[in-house]
Parts: sequence; C-alpha cells; structure tokens
Amino acid sequence: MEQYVFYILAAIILVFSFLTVTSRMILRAAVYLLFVLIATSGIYFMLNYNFLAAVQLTVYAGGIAVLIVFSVLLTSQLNEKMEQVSLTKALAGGLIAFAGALLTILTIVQYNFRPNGLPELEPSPREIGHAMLNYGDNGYVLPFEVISVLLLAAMVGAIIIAKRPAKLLNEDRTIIDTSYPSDKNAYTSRTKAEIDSLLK
Amino acid sequence: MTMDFQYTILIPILLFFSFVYNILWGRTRSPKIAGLISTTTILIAAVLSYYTAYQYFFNVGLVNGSYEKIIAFKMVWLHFSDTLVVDMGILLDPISIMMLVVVTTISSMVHIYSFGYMHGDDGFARFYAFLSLFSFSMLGLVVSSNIFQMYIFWELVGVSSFLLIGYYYQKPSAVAAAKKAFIVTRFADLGFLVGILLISYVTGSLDFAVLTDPNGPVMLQGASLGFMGLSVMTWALILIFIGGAGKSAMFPFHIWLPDAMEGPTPVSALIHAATMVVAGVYLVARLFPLFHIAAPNAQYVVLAVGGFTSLFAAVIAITQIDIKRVLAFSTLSQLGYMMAALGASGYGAEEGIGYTASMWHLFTHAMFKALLFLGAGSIIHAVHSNNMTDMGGLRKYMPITHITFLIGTLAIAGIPPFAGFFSKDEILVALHQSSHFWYWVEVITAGLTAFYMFRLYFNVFWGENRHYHHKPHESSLSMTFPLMFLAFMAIVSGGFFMFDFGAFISSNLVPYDIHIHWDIAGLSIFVALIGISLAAMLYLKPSGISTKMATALGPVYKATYNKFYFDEIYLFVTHKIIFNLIARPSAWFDRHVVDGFMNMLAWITNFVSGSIKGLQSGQLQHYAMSFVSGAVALALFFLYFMTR
Amino acid sequence: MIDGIGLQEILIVSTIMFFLGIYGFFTRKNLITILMSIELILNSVNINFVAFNKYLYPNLMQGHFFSLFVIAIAAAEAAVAIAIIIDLFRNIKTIDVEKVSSMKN
Amino acid sequence: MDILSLLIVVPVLTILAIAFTKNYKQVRVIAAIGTGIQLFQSFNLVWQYLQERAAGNTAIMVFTKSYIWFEKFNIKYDIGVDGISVALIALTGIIVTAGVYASWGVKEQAKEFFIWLLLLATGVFGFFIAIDLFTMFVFYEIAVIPMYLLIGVWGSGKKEYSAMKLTLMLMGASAILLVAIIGLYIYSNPQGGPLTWNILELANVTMPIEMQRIFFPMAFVGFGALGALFPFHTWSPDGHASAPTAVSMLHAGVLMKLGGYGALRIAVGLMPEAAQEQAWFFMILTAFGAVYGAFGAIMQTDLKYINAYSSVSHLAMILFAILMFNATAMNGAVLQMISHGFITALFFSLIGMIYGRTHTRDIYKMGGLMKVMPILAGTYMVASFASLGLPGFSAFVAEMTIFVGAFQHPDLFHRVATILVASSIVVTAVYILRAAGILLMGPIKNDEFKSLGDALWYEKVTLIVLIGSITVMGMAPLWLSDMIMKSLTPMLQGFVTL
Repeated sequence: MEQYVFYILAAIILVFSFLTVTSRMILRAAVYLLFVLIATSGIYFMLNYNFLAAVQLTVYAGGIAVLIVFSVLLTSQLNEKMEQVSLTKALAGGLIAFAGALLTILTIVQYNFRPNGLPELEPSPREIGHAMLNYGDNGYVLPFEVISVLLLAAMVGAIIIAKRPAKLLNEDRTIIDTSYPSDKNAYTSRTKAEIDSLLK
Repeated sequence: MTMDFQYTILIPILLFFSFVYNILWGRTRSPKIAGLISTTTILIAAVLSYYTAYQYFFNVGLVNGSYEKIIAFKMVWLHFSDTLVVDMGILLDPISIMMLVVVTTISSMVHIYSFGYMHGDDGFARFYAFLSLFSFSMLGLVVSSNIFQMYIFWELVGVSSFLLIGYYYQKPSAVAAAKKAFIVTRFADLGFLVGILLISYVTGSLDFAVLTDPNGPVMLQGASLGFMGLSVMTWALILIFIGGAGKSAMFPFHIWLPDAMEGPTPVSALIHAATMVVAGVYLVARLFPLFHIAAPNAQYVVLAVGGFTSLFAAVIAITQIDIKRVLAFSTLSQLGYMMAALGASGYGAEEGIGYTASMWHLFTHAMFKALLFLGAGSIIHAVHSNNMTDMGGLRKYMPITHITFLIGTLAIAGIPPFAGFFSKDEILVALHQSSHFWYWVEVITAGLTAFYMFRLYFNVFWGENRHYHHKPHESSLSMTFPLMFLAFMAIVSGGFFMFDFGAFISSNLVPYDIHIHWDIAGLSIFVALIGISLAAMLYLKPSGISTKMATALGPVYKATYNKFYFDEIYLFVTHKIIFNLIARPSAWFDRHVVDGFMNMLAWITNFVSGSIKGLQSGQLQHYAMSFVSGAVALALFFLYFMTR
Repeated sequence: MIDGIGLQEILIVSTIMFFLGIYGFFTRKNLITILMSIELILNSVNINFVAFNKYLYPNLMQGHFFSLFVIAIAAAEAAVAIAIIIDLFRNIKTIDVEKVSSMKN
Repeated sequence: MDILSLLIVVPVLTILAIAFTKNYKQVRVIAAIGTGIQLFQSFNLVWQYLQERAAGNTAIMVFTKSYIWFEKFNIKYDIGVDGISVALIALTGIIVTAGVYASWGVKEQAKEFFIWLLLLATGVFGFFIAIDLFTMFVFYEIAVIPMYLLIGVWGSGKKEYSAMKLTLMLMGASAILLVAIIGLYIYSNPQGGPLTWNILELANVTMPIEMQRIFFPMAFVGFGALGALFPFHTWSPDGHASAPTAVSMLHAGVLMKLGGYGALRIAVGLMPEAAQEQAWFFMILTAFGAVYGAFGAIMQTDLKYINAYSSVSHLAMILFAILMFNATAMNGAVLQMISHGFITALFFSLIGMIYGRTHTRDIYKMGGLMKVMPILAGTYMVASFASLGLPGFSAFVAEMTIFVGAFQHPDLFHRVATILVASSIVVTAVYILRAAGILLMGPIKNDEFKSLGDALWYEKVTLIVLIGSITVMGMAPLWLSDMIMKSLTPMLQGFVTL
C-alpha cells in the first residue's frame, strides 16, 4: 500500500517539477511548484518525520510559495506567456541536466548502501525542541542561533532593499551609466534604441 | 734655422671670434660694426699671412736644398685609438703658405668690396659673419696637418658655402641652389670619408706627415690588397678624389656650381671662383706623393676627369647668357686645367712641373677669376640684371670696371704678359710631357676659353647700347679698389714671378727653375688669338651671325644651352628614383608593413580577447551551465576513468 | 522507512527533481522562475538529507535537522531574493536575467 | 648620504615638494630649483669622478655602495658609476633641466605633469647609477611607466593610441628583458653557491654558451626595442608625435639611451661570446635601420615624424657600433648616445616652440619662419647642422668615431656595412635640409604667422643649455672621449681577441 502511495507522490513530484520549469505561464508555474512542495511533505510524512513535514507545509508550501506568487503578481503580466526558450539553450541545458542526472542515477543504482541497522529514532516535537536548544552532544544550538541571526539579517535586508526609492524614472538619465561623466556612448556598447526599449 | 711660427694659430682663430661675435651680437648692433670687425680681422690675417710667407721663404728658407714642412702648432683633438689620432694643427709648407696668401688676399678684397655691394642689405651682419666663418674654415683647411682635420674644415667650408648661397633665403631658387650645392658636395664627401676610412684602415694613420712621406712605409701599404683589379690604396685615393671632385665641381659633380651663382656676387668671387672650389685641387696636391707613387691609376683618373671637365665646361660656357654662369663654367674649365696638370705631373723637381703649374694656375686663377667676378658684380650692381642680353656698350659708363674686366679677360684667355698665360703655358708643357691626347684637348679648350670670355666681354662692354632704366654709373671706391688691386695682381702674378714660382713650389719641395717653352706657348697664343678674333667678329658689332649659327646648330645648341641636361638627369634620379622609388616606399613600408605588423599583433590580441570575452558574458546562466557541465565532466572523469 | 521502497528509489526521485531544477535554472529567463528552480533544487536536497538519515542512520537526527535549517535558509533566501527582484523591477522595469547586466561594462 | 644616492633623493624630494604646491607657478619654480640642484649634482659628479680617477682610483666602478633590500633573492641596492654612466648622468641632468624650462608654459594639471616628469627622471638617474641588475630593472620600469600617462594625458593628436602602443611595446620588450636578466641571475654561479645580480660580479662569470645563445638575443632585443631597433621602432614615431614637448625631449634624449646603455653594458657586456656569434644578424638589422630610418624621414611632412625617423636612423648607429666589439666604435656609440640626446632634445624643444606658435607641424603649411622668428629659426638651423653631422657639433664627433672604429674591423662584411651606414649621412643631409628649407626659408606662406613672436626667456634658457652642450662636446671632445674610452677597456677584455 505505502509503496503505491510513494509512487503516486513521486509521480506528482516529477510531473509538476517538470511543469514548473517548463510552463510558460508564470503563475501556473508557481502553483505547480506548490504541488511539488506539498508532495514532498507527503514523503516526509511517509518517512515518519511529521514535524519536518509540517514545517515543510507551513514554511515552504505556505510561506515561500505564497511569497513567490505575490512577487509574480507584483512583477508580471499574468495573462502573458513567457517567451519560448530558445532551442539551443533548451538543448544545451537539457543535455547537461540529463547527463548529470544519468550519471548520478547510475551511481546511486550501482552503489551498495549499507544501513547501520541501529534502532530507529522517532523524534517528537518535544525532543526536537530539546535538541534544538541543547549545547551538548546532538545539540544544535549553534546552528539554530546562526540561522536566527541570518533570518534577522535577511529580514532587515529585504525590508531595506524593498523600501529603497526607485532611482531613475525620468527619461534623461540612463539606467547604465549614471556614474560616468559625460559621454555615455564612449563607455557602453548599448545603442540609444536598446536603452529605450529597456526603459519601456 | 728654426723659427717660431706659433702665432699662425691667430690667423684662423681671429676669424672664428669675428664669426662668433657677428652671429651672436651682430644683429642687434649697427651693421657697420659687424662689417668693420670682419674686415679688420681678415686684414690682420692677411698681414700675418704675408709675414709668414716672408719668414718662411726668405728667413727660414731652404734647409739642405729643400723647404721644410713645419708643424707650427699641434694639439690632440680626439683619440680614435692609440694610433688613429685627430690633431688640430698648423702645417706650414710652400703650398699651404701660398694658399694662406691667396685666401686672405681674396677674402680681404671681397670684404672691402662687399661694403659697397651689400650696402643697405638687411642681413649685412649675417653676411659678414658667414664670410668670417668661411674664411676661418678655409684657412683651417689649408693649414691642416691631419687628413681628418682637413675633412672637418672641408665640411665647414661646405656649410659656409651653403649659408652664403642661401643668403637670400626668401628666394626659393637660392634655397634650392644652396641645398643642391650642399647635398651634391656632401654626397661627394661621403667618398672622401670612405677614402679616409680606407686609408686609416690600411695605413693606421691620419697624419699628413706620415701619409705623404715619399720614402715612408705608407707608399707600399695597401698596394697588395686588391679589389676589382685595383689596389686598395688606389680605391682609397679615387674615393678621396671623389670628395675633391665634389668640392671642385668636377664632372659629374659639376651641377651645383652654376646654380651656386644664386648667392651674392662677392660670395661667388670668394667661394665659388677663387678659394673653396680649389680645395679639391689642393687636396690632391696635398696627397700628391701618395697619388703619384702609391696609386698611379688614381692619378690617371684625376687627369681624365680634369681634362674632360675643362673641355665640357668650356663648351657649355659658349652658349650661356647669364654672365655669372659663364664665369662659373669658365671656373669649372680652369679647375679642370689644374686637376689635369696634377694628373699629368711627375714627382721631382723638373718632372713635377705639372704640380708647380697647377699650383701656379691656382694662384693666378684666384686673382683673375675673383677680379672677373667682382667686375661682374659691379656690372650687375649697375644694371640690375644678370643677363648679357640686357647689357651692352657699358664701357662708356663704367671705365674702371671695363679696364679691369678686360685685364681679367686677357689673363684668362692666356695672352702674355698677363698672369694666365704663364701658368697655363706650364700646364700645357706638363700635359705635353705626359699625354698628347689630353694636351690637344686642353689646347682646344684654351681657344674656347678665349672665345667665350671675349664673347662675354664684347657683349657687355661693346655691342649695341641697351635701354637702361636708369643710367649705369661707375661703382663706389670700396668696390673699384678691389678691382684695381686684383687687376694689378692679375698682371704681375704671372710675369712677375716668371722665373721664380718654381723656386717656391715644387712637388718634392726642392726649388728649380722654370722657363717658357715657346713652341708650346706660341701655339696656345695662336689658338687664343683665333678665339678672340672669332668673338670680335661675331659680337663686337651687333650682327645676326651668332643667332643664325645658333639656329643652324639647332639641337646641339639647345643641348649645350641646357648644359647637356645634366640637371634634369640628376633631378630624375633624385626625385623619381630616390624619392619615389626608395623613400616613399620605405615610409609606406614602415607605416603599413612594419607598424602594420605591430598593429596586427595588437589587433589579434584584441580579437582573441574579444572572442573569449563572450565567455565572461555576465550572464549567470552561462556560468551556471559551464559550472554544472564541468562538474559533471569531472565526476564522469573521476568515476569512470580514474578508477580503471 | 517506507515499506517496499528502498533508499535508491527516493534518491532517484530527488535526483531527477534536482536536475529538473538545474534545467530550469539554465533555461528560464524570468528571475522569479529561476528562484522557483532554486527552490526545487533545495527541496530535492532536503529529501536526500531526510532519506539518508532515515535509511542509513536511523538512530541519529542530523539529516532531519539539516533539512530544517535548509528550509529556514530557503525562506530567508527567498525573502531577500524577492526583495531584490521587486526592487529591480521598480528600477528597470524588467526581471529578465539577460537584460539585467548593469554590473557589466 | 652618498653622492650617487642623492641623485635619486633630490628628484624624489622635489616631487614631494611639488605635491604640496598650490598653483602652477609654484610648481614650475620648485621644479626648476629641483632640477637646477640636480644639474649641479650631475656636473659635480663628473668633476668628482675625474678627481677620483686622477687620484689613481682604477676600480671599474667608483663611489660604490651596497645595501641589501630583498635578502631571499640577494637583490641589492648596488650603486656605482664609471665613465659611461657619468657621461650619461650629465646628459640626463642637462636634458631634464632643459625639459623643465621647455614645459614652463604647461598650466593644465601642472602639478601632476611635473610629478610624472620628475618621476621619469628619477627612474633614469636610478638606472644609470645602479649596478645590480634587478634594481636596474626596477628603475627602468619606473622610467617607462610615467610615459604612458604623460603622453596619454598631456599629449596631442592620437594620444591614447600612441601612449598605448608605446607602453605595450616597451612593456613587451621589458618582459623579454626580464627573462634575460633572470637568466643571467640563475647562471651567475655555475659552481653553486649564492647567486648574484651584480654586474661587476657577473662580468667575471662565464655563462654557458648555450644559455648565452638564448639570453643574449632576448637582452639585446629587450633593450634594442627601447633603442629603436628595427623592426621594433614603430612606437617611436607615433609616441614622439603625440607626446608633449618636454616628454619628447626626455624620451628621445634620455630614455631611448637606456636601450643603448643596457645593450652595451648588459647584453653585450655580460654575454660577449654569444654577442660575437650573433652579431652579424643584429648588425644587418641595425645597418638596415640606419639607412631605412633616414629614407623614411625624407617623405614625412610632420616635423615630429621627421625627427622621430631621424632618431631611428641615428640610434641604429649606436646599436650598430656596439656590435663592432672594439673600443673606438663602442666609444662612438656612447658619444652618439650623448650627442643624439642633446640634438634630438633640441629639435623637439624647437618643434614644441614652433608648434606652440603656429599650431601646425606640417612643414608645407609653414615657410619663411626665419624672417618671423630669427632666433628660433636660427637655432633650428643650428640643430639641423648638428644633426646632419657637421664638424663643431657633437654628432660629427660621435659619428666619425663610430665609422672609424667600425671600419677597423678586420672582417670585410663589417666594413662594407660600415660604408652602408656611413652613406646614411648623405640621406640625412637630404631630409634635414629639405625640412629646414621648407620650414625656415622661402616666402612666408601664412600671413597670420607674420605677427608671431620670437623665443621667450625660458625658451632661450632651454636652447642655450642644449646648444652650449652640443657645441662644447663638438669642439672639445677629447676629455669626454677619453673618459669613456678608459671605462670601456675593462669591458672589452671579455671579448675574444679579434
């Protein structure tokens, strides 16, 4: 039974992963990503890591995915299809990805994994909390603190970046060469037309 | 008896100071002062030269039957190596003393003359400065004790000549003539220089005392080594003669001299008639023992070039109408005589008559040719034209100029008792002894000389009276005095020294008696008289015969008038061949091939960097692709190739 | 442990997911979609951590905690990245990665 | 402080003083004072040197000092001078002084200009006093680098292109040179033991001939490129044409001499066997270069190009003479370095002054300048005569010494090449007189030129200093020639007897 559930989850993950990276509608891609993330949490559930699965659902599927959807809404025309990926690029990327995947899978298949066979540990949220704030063996207080500082920094950074006023919106300033003295054409290979098209 | 001649150093040095003063301060002071300083110094130099001549010939006199070579002063100027030393010295021997006298005399006269001739000219001070420079260099040249010293002053007279020809620097033709003179002589000087190098290599010495010692080892050195059938010494001397030929405007370097007449007339008299142009003759005379003993072939070259030039120039002179050019070609012709005489001379007292004759002719020629040029200057000053077609009947207006000019003309034509007769006679004697072919060439030339000189004389002073803008008048005393003085010299320098010149100058320094060979002299007088009467017939009274003859001769006349197109040939060679076929391509080659190669390297670098710059596109995805593919490739490599 | 499913199956799934993310990273032009690809990659890594922990070292918790931290970092990263993207969009009206090259030149 | 180090310290102090000035007037006064002291020091050095020799000091280098500054590779601040370097130091002192007066009119960014100029001078002085190869190389680079800025910023015409070309070619050459120097260092002690950069010690070491064959051409080309060795000379016409006056003067007058000096002292001096073996090849290049440069100059219309090509021709003679391996020719080479330094500096300063007035360097646009500016034109005439090797000026002495020396070579091929090189003096006369004739003589072509003024006081200082040097050296060359000759003798012992 569990076996089939896993296969279903795996299929969801793979199919929607594929759609995420190929869909030309950006909002759909975001939704497909959400499905992948949810399916992943399903795998965590199956592995009996319930807390992790919950975190995955709340933070990833709930937070990040929503964040992405938001930013999509802020920056993109929703009913507009993204332009077709150029064939060479798709081929090159596909080839490299395929080669990498093939190599990795071959290695995985050939490798003989040996479990250590010790009794399984089923972490309860309580134990996890203890381990998180423990500074002895199997304690993770240091990474925990580091992560909290990182989160703080990220938060501050995100706010500052997002709050910065738009620098150039008037037409006579170029987007590229604000720091150069006078002759902008001397320093950039862009034509006026290109710059204009960028400004549009 | 020895004598202290150290004071002779003053002769050139004074002039040098005069030059320095005039060039630095002359412009800002009154021009009179510049002229006075120059003239005074040259007069002092002249007096010192006469005194030296007197002391040398009469007080020191003969030692063991011959004149001594006295080194009056010597100072090391530069060490090339232990043996090759350039000295600055003063060598006194008969010919250098004679040259001292000639140069200072003519130069003094020209200095005085120029007071009148150059009066009111803008560059009066500059003119006198250059005259001083020239006199300094020329005197330095004649007293050289070292062949390299001679080369140094040789170049300096060249540059003074350049400066004086280009004196009217705003006139393009004068500038062109100056450049031409300098470059042609410089080209010839290259021969001189290479000759000096060869001599220094073969003999290891630059000192005249060593080089001209007839019993010294030098005479044998270099005889054995050969190149193209001639010994190295022969080559060296031919090259040195090329230098001399350049300065003396021998064929084929003659082209600069007629153009050099663009300079002021006193300059033509001083430099391009009397002194500088004889430097080549003097050089050959200075090295005469070497020519005669070590390289007879080279001496024959001297004879041939001299003989040919004298005839060639005389032929051209017949057709010229610019009076200064006629005189220039006659100078060429007379220089040819001197060269030919040296070429024909033997070594020794009696055999060396050609040597004596050449020097004697140098002396007399300096006097009468300076006279003729200064007379021409006087005429030009009065008429404001150089062309004899603008002149005629001037004898009435300018009596002194007329008489002195006539004396000069008679002297050059070789009519006794004027100076030219005696010296030319000795030259013909020498040629008669040596080579009949060149003897006859020179006899014909003597006739031509008489003809073209009297053509000039009759055209200017007789013939029909032209219409002048204002009435010509006799020149001032400062100009006529030198004329009279030189006319006096043109009379006495021949006959007066008649039986004495050999007593002063001979090829081996041993005095001997010379006497007139009436058989030869008679012929030359006869030929000269024919020339004169022919000229009188054609030009004394206006007649159409000469123009008829010119038209009858047609192309020959035209070719002669155009100096046989030598200028055009040279122009073709320099402009078409050297400029267009060598210089322009090499400039192009440098800019496009050599520099192009360097630019190509730069371009390749630029191109390559431009191409690889694409790799650094700044596109994250490109980097990521490279990174991942690299990682995959590495993994592949380590997993499947390293392990097996 | 999932019955009937070995470690290798899970790893294969995560590998494919990983390289799909890589493919997306290579080919996408829109910055947000690139961000999504990165999330895919991080997610696949998380699965790996968890799977290894569960199958090979069931008595330990390292993989589990690593996954937690990765999730936290991913959240932070997403926040900052989206802030940058929005700022960029406000400034130059595009989030096309090929056109955002003002650091160049 | 010893007498030699002061030669570096004074310009550095001058630079520091200039850094604290407020306007261009202060700058140039301080620069003039600094270079004045430097000039005095240079002459004093010559005097002290002659005293030292007169007192019987027969060491190869005198006033030697040695401080180690990079112990690991035994790099020392080794200084010392012999007759050759003393003469070149005097040359540098004179030209730097003249250069400062020639750039009296620089007002834009004067502070930076003089700082770079003096830094360049510092490098040159350092190069001439150093006898440690590495230290020498460092000073060499110090001298070359400011060139880029001086041309690129204060130049005219295609200045960026020229500056870049000059710098790249010289840097390329110095890269090759560095390899050769390191080669010399590595093979400096065949028996094992400590290695050395010191020229005096290296002179006593015989490098294996196979190695010499590799390193000699590198060193010769490396220095030769700076000395305008054909075909590595093409930076020079462009560079000179674009450079400001004082920079052209310093560059052609002094910096290019570094090439000849290095080729003499390092390439030929330290690797004599290979030098003799390969001389024929470089001799062809240099002999060709001498004639070719002269022909190249005939067709130029830009005054600076004429002079640059003339430099190519004259500098080729230096390298040519160095390859003759006899004392006279080498003496001539050193004399030519000095002489050409003065003459070309004079030329470039005159061209700068004329250009400053007429705003053109095309000779066909000018004419009759003699009438308008007699002093400048007269000086130009003097410079022309000096350049075409007229007696009484320095070039004559130098060229004749080269020709006479080279012609004493026993090999016929060498003598024929000498004649070829000597023939270039005729071509020189052609292009020099052509330029002078068109420029100075004839009618005045442009009415605007009639109002132009003659030389100003500071320009006269430049001209008098340079003409004085040229004529003094041209009229009384004996002491200089002998001083150099004595210093060449120890170097020549390295050669196989010819």
